[in-house]
Amino acid sequence: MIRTEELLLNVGPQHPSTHGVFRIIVKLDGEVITEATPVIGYLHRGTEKLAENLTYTQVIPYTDRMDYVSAMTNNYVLCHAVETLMDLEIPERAEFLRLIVMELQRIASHLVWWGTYLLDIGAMSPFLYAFREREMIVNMFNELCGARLTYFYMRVGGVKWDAPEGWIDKVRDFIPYMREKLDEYEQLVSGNEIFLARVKGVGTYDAQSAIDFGLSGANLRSTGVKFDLRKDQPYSIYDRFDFDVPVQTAGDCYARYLVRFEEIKQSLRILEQAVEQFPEDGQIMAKVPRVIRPPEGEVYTRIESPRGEIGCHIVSKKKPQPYRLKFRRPSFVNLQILPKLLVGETMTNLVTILGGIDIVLGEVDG
Amino acid sequence: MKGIVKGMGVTLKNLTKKKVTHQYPDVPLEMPDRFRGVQHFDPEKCIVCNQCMNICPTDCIDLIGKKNPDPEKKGKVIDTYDINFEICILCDLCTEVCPTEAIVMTNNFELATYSRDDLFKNMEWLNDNNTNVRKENSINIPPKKAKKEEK
Amino acid sequence: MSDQKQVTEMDPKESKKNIENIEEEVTEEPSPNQDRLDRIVELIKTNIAEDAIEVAFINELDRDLPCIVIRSPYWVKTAMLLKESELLKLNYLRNVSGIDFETHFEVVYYLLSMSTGNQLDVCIKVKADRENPSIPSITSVWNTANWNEREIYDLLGVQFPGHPNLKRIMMPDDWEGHPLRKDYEPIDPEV
Amino acid sequence: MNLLQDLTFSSFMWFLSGAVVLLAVVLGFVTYAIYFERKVIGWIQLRKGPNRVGPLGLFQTVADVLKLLLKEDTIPRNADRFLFILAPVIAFVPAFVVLATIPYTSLLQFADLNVGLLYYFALSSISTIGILLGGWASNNKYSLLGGMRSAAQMISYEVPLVMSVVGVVLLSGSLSLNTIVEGQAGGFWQWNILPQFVGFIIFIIAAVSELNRTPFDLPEAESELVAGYHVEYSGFRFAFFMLAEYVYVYAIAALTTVLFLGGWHSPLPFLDFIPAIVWFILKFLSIVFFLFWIRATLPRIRVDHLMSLGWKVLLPLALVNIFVTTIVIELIKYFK
Repeated sequence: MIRTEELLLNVGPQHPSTHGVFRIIVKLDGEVITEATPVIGYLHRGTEKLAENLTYTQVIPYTDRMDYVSAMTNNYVLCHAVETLMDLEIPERAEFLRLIVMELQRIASHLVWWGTYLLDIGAMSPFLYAFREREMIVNMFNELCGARLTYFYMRVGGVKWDAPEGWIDKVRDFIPYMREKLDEYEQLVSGNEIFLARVKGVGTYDAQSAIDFGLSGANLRSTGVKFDLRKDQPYSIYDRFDFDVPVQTAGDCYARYLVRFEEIKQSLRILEQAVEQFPEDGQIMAKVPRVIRPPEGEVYTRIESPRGEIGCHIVSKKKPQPYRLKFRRPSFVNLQILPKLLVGETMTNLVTILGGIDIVLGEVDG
Repeated sequence: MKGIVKGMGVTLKNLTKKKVTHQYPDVPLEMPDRFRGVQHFDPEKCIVCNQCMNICPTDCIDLIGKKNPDPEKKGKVIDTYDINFEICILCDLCTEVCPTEAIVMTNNFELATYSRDDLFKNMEWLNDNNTNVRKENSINIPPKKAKKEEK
Repeated sequence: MSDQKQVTEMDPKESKKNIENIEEEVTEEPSPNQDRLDRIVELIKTNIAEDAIEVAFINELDRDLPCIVIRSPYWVKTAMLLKESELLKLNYLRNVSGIDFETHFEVVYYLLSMSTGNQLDVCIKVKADRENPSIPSITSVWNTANWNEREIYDLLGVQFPGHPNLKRIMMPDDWEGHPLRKDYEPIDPEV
Repeated sequence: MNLLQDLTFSSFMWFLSGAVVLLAVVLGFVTYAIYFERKVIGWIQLRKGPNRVGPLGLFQTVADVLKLLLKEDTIPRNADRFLFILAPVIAFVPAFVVLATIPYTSLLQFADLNVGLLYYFALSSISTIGILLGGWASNNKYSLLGGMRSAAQMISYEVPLVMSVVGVVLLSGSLSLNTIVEGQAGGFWQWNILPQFVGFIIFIIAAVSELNRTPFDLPEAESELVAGYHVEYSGFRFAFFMLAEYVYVYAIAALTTVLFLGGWHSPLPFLDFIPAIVWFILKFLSIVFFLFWIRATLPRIRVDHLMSLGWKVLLPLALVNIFVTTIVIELIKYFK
């Protein structure tokens, strides 16, 4: 008599494919998952609590550490929220610098995603190739603001540093280089039959459930919902640039892959225009009082981070410190759909689906 | 099969390409001027205004001032100045607020030690850390002036 | 140039979609969203109850965002209405925040419509008293609320009756207290 | 062959020293195969590869092995001790034993069995039992999954592997590896790879799968099962598994050379002045390089795809290949 039992497997918190300290308890029937329970909080640093005792400027370096793969957009969302509260007008040159670093950051972040995703799927080399290109962006950031990961570049009212001499030219040169490399990536991976078999039709959900679960970014756009905050609720100076919002309709891992891949190309397009229109001269900081005391009130700003809609909700009591600071962290929200997707899939697909959602644990746990 | 063959071609091409890695500890890494490394502290310049201590988001700076030993001069001089690099995040805010550039960033970044105790750096250590000091230092430079320097 | 820019910054979607005529001086004129707010208030009042709404106002600091404070007993029904009504179709819950105001708790929901095209936000607030705070869960309406409510329960201690799995999410299960409360004192200050 | 017939003490010593020499050669190969693999993959990934220990990092593997030998030997408390210890041995021994039948040149061969090919396949599948045992005995869920995958993979791929070489056997009319090579003399157009191209492709795919290497490294898939069947192994027991894997790389590369690439024969007759062993090594190394190359390029295949590929594509193809080969051979015979 054969006795079969369900296997309770504890994937993580230390596991090569959970992209950090994420734990998911799966019940396995053979290799098929019958139940999945995510457990998070291993990286919870209490940013929101810490922020209540810090001034707005002091909070910005903490946001670097939330989504550490895309620190620039985190910087921006906080600054943008405070600026909205204070009704500040940002100098043109600062806006351009912000936009350029944010788009570079989007490319860098998607490159990290691309590399690690293929590493999850089992291909080693793409990771190294992606990091070669990311390294160039990181070096540019290093030159601009003196750090390679936690940039702390933006301030309320502008940016800390002006672009050093020749920096804009470096960005300009990077665009055709990156385009060429994207072609290489496409040849290396996008047509690979093994890869396609791994991602097509895996982790499918429809637009209805994507909206219901509050997904954003590529996770939402892969289901055919054409919603990109840069276009639909523009912030910064995105309305001046011409770019498309890539959309796929299949809603599977491959669709998400294609959306992100296309987003890199669109970011390059934006960069191309931004570099051309970059103002010759100008201030990089608005006139901001030394102690930032936004008026009493409440604001919620949201921008399109590489992972989706990152939001910042500030409750201000006219003090230098925020009364309550809450971040809408896209990875945290996007991850909620995971248990639903995993049921009935194999262990192998767990890795593919989790990688496809593109989470950063620093952001999930806040 | 076609996709696989294409991919194989890409990797084969890369086999002979120039390598991009650094021989790191053998060949030191050159950081750009703005790089935020371990601070250099100059006790001579410090006026004990406590701004760096107050702005520090992680409270990693501890300083104590004393009365100026020279009775003719007013104000305070620095007595002890410690930075705890266990929690310092090298965010640059202390150098940004410093009115006299007594604390400045350097390009030195190697902080790894075998003991956490070694990460407490006192005034002497910070004063001796005077190589690769950053040239362009404070946001207090008025933007217009900064622009001129750039050009 | 600068004038025009200010307008785009103030209310980009307005200028783009041309729903309303652009008001340059928002502070003096009634807000462009006032009439939208009135419509929502009207809808809730007719369909739910006359006293479902505590107060409704325009948050001028936040790009004239319509804000409605709902009394918590009516919240689930109102949520269903907001999501289902043909007029609004607020099917996307973008953010849930919990705030400790020391006198009371407030949970703020930012809603958005993905299907009606005029993607305008609405902000809904629900209050809970300081002793024994409790707000009905809306996980059954928007799945997004699931983890967000857990997070608020974990960090602020607001109960969400009706939630399928109201457990701590960030802190360990045996953690004492709710860290984001203003009067929170850690048991061991070193941790 | 005389050695086998009368086993005296001196012939036994010869025999033993031969085995020791082979072991030394194999260990030397494994040492530098690992080095070579890391270098090749490093180069492909725009890195330099190992370059610290010794000149050009040549002693890197030696240092690694030393480290493994010095490491604490841990056995999980709830593991099945006996099987846990036995598993690496079972995995390694067949890997070494199969090498006996490989003909390097017409003279250099340890045992010319007339069922050499059969011997190879029969023994090599025993290694999978070692992997399965190791996965089960560790009492770890990841390694259990790895072991299960390994067993499933072995069953699905052993069949097409054997079927794919039947065509070669039909062509040369023998199971002896030596005879198979002899049949491919006289230039590259005589090599089995041309008439048996389909067989060759199936053989390569199935062989990589048998090796448990990327893209078929499911039993140890590090991004899913952490390290699969050898999660709990450390120190020299882990080294044994590694050793077994690389010895199989050696064996499969040698076997491919023998079966499809004409063994020690030169590709063009006028190149015959180059010693036979050089040709063998060249062909052998290009196969080894190919294995490393695909490891650096391809993503991992999925378990269910692996099964369907094995049963639904490779096996029918192999059968068709046998069928067509037989018909062609018979037709040629008929018209001669």
